[in-house]
Amino acid sequence: MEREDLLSLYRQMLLIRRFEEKSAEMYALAKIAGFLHLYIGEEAVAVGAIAALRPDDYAISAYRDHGHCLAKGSDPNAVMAELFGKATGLCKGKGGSMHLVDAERRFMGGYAIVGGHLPLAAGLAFAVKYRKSDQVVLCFFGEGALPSGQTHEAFNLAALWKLPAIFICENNRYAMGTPVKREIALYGEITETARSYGIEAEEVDGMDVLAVRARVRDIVAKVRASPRPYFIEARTYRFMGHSMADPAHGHYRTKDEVESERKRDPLLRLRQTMLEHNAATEADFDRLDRDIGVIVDQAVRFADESPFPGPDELHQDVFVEEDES
Amino acid sequence: MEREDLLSLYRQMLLIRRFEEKSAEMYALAKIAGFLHLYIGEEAVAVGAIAALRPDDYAISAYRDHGHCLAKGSDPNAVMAELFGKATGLCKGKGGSMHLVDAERRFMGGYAIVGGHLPLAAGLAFAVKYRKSDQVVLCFFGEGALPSGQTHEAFNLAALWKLPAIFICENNRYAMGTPVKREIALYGEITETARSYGIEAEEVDGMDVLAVRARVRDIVAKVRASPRPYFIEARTYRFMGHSMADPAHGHYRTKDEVESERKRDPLLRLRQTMLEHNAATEADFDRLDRDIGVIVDQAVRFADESPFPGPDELHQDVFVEEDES
Amino acid sequence: MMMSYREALNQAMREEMRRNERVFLIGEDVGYYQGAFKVSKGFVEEFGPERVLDTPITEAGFTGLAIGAAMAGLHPIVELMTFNFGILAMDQIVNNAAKIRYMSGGQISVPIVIRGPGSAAHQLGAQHSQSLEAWFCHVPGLKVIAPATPHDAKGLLISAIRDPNPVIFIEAQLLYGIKGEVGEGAYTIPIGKAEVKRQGTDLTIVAYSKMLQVALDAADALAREGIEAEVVDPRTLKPLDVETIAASVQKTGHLLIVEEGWGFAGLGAQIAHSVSRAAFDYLDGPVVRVTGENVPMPYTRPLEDLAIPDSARVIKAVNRMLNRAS
Amino acid sequence: MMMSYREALNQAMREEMRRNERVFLIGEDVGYYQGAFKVSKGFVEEFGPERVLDTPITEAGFTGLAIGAAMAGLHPIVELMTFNFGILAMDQIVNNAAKIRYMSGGQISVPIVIRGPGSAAHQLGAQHSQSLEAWFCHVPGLKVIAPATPHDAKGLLISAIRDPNPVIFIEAQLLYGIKGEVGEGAYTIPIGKAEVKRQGTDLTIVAYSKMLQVALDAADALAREGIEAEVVDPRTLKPLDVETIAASVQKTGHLLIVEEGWGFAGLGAQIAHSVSRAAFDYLDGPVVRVTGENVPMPYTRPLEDLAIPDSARVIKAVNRMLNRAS
Ligand SMILES: Cc1ncc(C[n+]2csc(CCOP(=O)(O)OP(=O)(O)O)c2C)c(N)n1
Ligand SMILES: Cc1ncc(C[n+]2csc(CCOP(=O)(O)OP(=O)(O)O)c2C)c(N)n1
Ligand SMILES: [Mg+2]
Ligand SMILES: [Mg+2]
Repeated sequence: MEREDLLSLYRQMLLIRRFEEKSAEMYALAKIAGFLHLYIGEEAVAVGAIAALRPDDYAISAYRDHGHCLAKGSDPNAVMAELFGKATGLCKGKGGSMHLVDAERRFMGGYAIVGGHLPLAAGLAFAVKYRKSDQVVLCFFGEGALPSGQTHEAFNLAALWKLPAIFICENNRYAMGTPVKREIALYGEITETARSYGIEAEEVDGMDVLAVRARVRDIVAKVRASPRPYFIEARTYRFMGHSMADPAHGHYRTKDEVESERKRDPLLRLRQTMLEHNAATEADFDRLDRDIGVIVDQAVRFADESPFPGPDELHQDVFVEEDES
Repeated sequence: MEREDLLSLYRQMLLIRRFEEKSAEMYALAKIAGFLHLYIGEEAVAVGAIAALRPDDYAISAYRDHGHCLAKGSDPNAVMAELFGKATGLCKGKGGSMHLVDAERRFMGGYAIVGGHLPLAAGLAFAVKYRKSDQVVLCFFGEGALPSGQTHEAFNLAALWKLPAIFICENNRYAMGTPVKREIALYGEITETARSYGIEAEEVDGMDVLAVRARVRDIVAKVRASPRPYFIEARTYRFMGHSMADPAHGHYRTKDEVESERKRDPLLRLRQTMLEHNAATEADFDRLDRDIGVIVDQAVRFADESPFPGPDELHQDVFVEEDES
Repeated sequence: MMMSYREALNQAMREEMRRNERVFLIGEDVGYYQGAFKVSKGFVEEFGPERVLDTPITEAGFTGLAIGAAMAGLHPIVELMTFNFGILAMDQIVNNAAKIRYMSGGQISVPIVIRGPGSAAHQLGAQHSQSLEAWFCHVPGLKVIAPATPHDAKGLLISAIRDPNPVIFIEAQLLYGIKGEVGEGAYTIPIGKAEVKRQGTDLTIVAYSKMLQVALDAADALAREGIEAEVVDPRTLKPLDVETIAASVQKTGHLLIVEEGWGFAGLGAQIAHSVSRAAFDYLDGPVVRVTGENVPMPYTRPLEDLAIPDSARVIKAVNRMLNRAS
Repeated sequence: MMMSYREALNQAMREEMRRNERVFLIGEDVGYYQGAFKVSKGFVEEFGPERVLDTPITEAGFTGLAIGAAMAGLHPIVELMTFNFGILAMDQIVNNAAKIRYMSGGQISVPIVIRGPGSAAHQLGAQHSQSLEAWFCHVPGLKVIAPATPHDAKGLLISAIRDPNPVIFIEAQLLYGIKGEVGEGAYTIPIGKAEVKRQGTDLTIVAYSKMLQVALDAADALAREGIEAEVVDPRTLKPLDVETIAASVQKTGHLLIVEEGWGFAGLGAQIAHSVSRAAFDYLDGPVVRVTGENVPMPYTRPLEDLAIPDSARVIKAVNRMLNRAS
């Protein structure tokens, strides 16, 4: 059990890691275009947090959303096809990397206006409470969104109305090329931001998937029992550049910093824990590597062989046609 | 000295009080139109705070701005003429009650988008620092602006860049018909908002002009010495309705509440202090009443006798003409 | 029965909130204060604070919250105290409400109505007096409605609330008090249908919201001079009913558009273009527009009056254009 | 000398910051990161962090801050990483920058330039691909510029920085890399003057920003079919140089407008209206517009290509309109 449980966490992180490594390759081959923001290094946050959810709970995130979408259970084929802009993509190729949506799995989307999706998260939580349901909403966002006015307006509303929204700040210490200490006045204590709204808040090691899941499980239980917002600062780090347009370490951070952070790799960490506790063998990991490799290759094949949407799709989905309503 | 000093504070508060009582009359006579927001009950905040300034320091406020403008030294004739919409008004009649501006006296304006002028205040302070000057900026706003995103963005920038902006929150406990506890999640400790940006903050009794001046003097000295933002919550109360369109006590607050708050009238309070300390006699106050009465009547006469701007004014002041630049 | 525009809106929302409990009202002072302009009078009493929500002054926040609620299947009615403050919610409206359905490939829709007064009232000054319908009409994914009469207001608001898409519903402070015959019960008026408000043969005047009355007054005066103007109210600004307007122009040969907003890049320019394309060979002269002046709104009454179209300016424009054409 | 549009902008700002120390640059990653699109390369090194300010992600906040600084006499250049994010600063731009001079009766002016890339690049998706010039052009008190060539970009940016009024300066990600002949030193190009970019006799094509090249390519192809198009680039969108466009139309009798933005209520509608008014009797047919499709921008390339005007569509439109007219 314990073993299966840990393996499945590792498996999800590995899927995200390999999926994104492959999507980077596909970007280089121009199979994928636009902005592609990789989550590599931050997998423990999405996987740990979403592992604490029920399938009917909501998740929503910013544009760095592949990890959250896959962790919520979306089909890698459909996700890769979306990145390829194909008709078989999650969003028929209309959304792209920054706007993955899987409504059926309650992944309510990736959004590309920094701070803009926090009010949406409050609204999903409002709907839950309005219906007297007991779902929770996980809202992921980067620390760069903390200074944004929309973020604060969302916090105040969620706190004022006790909405079951759990705000997870993925603090990877950079907003593009700007280090956190030049983004946020009180950058050392960002949980104070939430507390100034009376929102309970805590930090968690975002490189430790078990710690993330444990804390989020706890918090989800509390929030289900008595609806209210919660704030978590997940301390993490992005191993790659801001997007494919940005080198892995621009002059805004040193190669050494990136190298030393890579030692905190969430996959390595869980792997070591498991080996130490004999929860898995090297053979297990080798098998996982092969399985995931197959899944990712298949996703690429699926995406590649899928057709592009036809021209008639251009004007579809702008409005719900009356007869649908 | 002490005596003259106190008398001048009282005189300024009385001027604002009588000026606004008169403007309410003029509104009833349709000499003034649009939205008219009276500051009656809150005079100690503007008068006390601005008394701590140098003439070259900046002040900026929201739409409830008559008090700040007069306290900064604007000519009552020009202010009343502005309310009348006359060519002799501070802004040639183009601004009106909510947009008084007196650039010469460094009153940079009243603004009618809640929260919208806080970034402007940060900008004025930025210019001061950019020029390595030692002025300070006083920014007045209602507690209703605290939840607004623009307010938070301004706080973060002011804190991050250590701008000499003193933010004075006039907490009169209502935003139109909404009591503060339904506006602000942590309504009991709003100074926490500023502290979450590392901004020093304190409360002051906004009905006590001496306390306000003392605290602001102190803070202005600190800020001049080493530029940084500061936050003051001035606890005050508006005796009249939100605007002339709103009754003195709508169903959102009780007649009793208003009556008991009126006992904290800042004018009464200073008057008592002065009498107790023999800093003034009833005769002094009678004389002041007469003097101010004359000034206000004269302002009305001036406004009434002034011409409206001519039709050619409609397209003036949209742009600076090249030759002016 | 006779009732005010305000009462008509109140009835429309009341009918729909009774009919469908997923519908709720959210905005500043819409509850205990009954709405800044008393449009939601009696709502918090009837529907309770769970469905009638007073918000802090956070237009982006509560509009975004309502959009999120709509994504989860509720039907919010957002009241903007005035559309001037809607500028603060523009990102939510344009980047989320209008685009989520498309970006998600049709997975998520956003059934929401965002309503409140647009345009100028009396002497509210530059920051509180503007008409931004052209902005909203420019954005794909939004429907835009601006009714001029109590009857249209009720029927169109009910249609808007039942519409599964985001609808911008623009009222006017100076219309709330006007009275008119209003139908009984929960009737609907189709979105996207203009109405000929006055028959005429000599020219076509297009006007909506407050400007409809200005146009009708001008038409009456012109009639006394023997000029019969046909007055068409699009009622829905987007999708625009070009057909009805073009049909009128084919009859009259002349088109005048009256709009309160700033002239440059105002909606009238699009109406002029759409109709010119549809009825070019029938136009005996260029389309003429009477618009708000291209200045921030001055506070003082004499200048404000000059900045906003009135029937005198419409009459002058009509005389000029008919002479030019004859 | 030959240089890129990016370098031309860099030179213009550099010249002005050297010339006038009240000028400063503020925006996201404009300093140490050299600008998201490297337009401010070398600035923080030359002018220091006091004059080249990296901001947090707070468009309303830092744009408002810059406006406040301008009110106190500085000359800010605000770089919006893209104009998509300018939507968040709309309240500051419209209600403060554009109105303060008027509201104060001329006491306070706001010398500020707000610049950055507008329009779509390649496959950036719906929230990052839009052209909002029509919104800005609608607002009194703002000047709006959208240069298409490196030479125009440099001369107009210098003029914008020296202009004592708020200027919206719209660039394009896909233009940054294009190269062209650019004048030496700090030359200016007058705001409000269009330029005929290609002489022709058979029809007039108006196009700006990225669409200029699309129009020129179409014109070359049409020339091979014996159709000589005159291509006019307004360069400044507001104030619009109607005179130059109308003069061309008086010669050609036909007007086609190419714009990348959404068609409905797009700027082209106003250009069409202004020119129709000025040259109605010279127009042999209705003004035709080739515009962006009225949909949120799809991510996938085949659909994105359909959503944005290209020279093929322009050529098709020209052939249609000329046949129709003959
Ligand atoms: C409102 C807004 N301004 C600017 C941008 C451009 N931008 C995209 S990502 C980004 C940095 C965001 O950093 P953070 O929130 O920490 O997320 P991370 O990329 O680190 O995951 C910026 C400035 C944007 N998308 N939205
Ligand atoms: C952004 C915005 N939203 C709504 C309004 C309408 N409005 C005008 S004053 C006001 C209440 C403001 O209360 P507060 O900030 O406490 O100032 P007070 O009137 O109490 O002095 C509201 C909601 C506005 N002017 N601006
Ligand atoms: Mg980050
Ligand atoms: Mg208040």
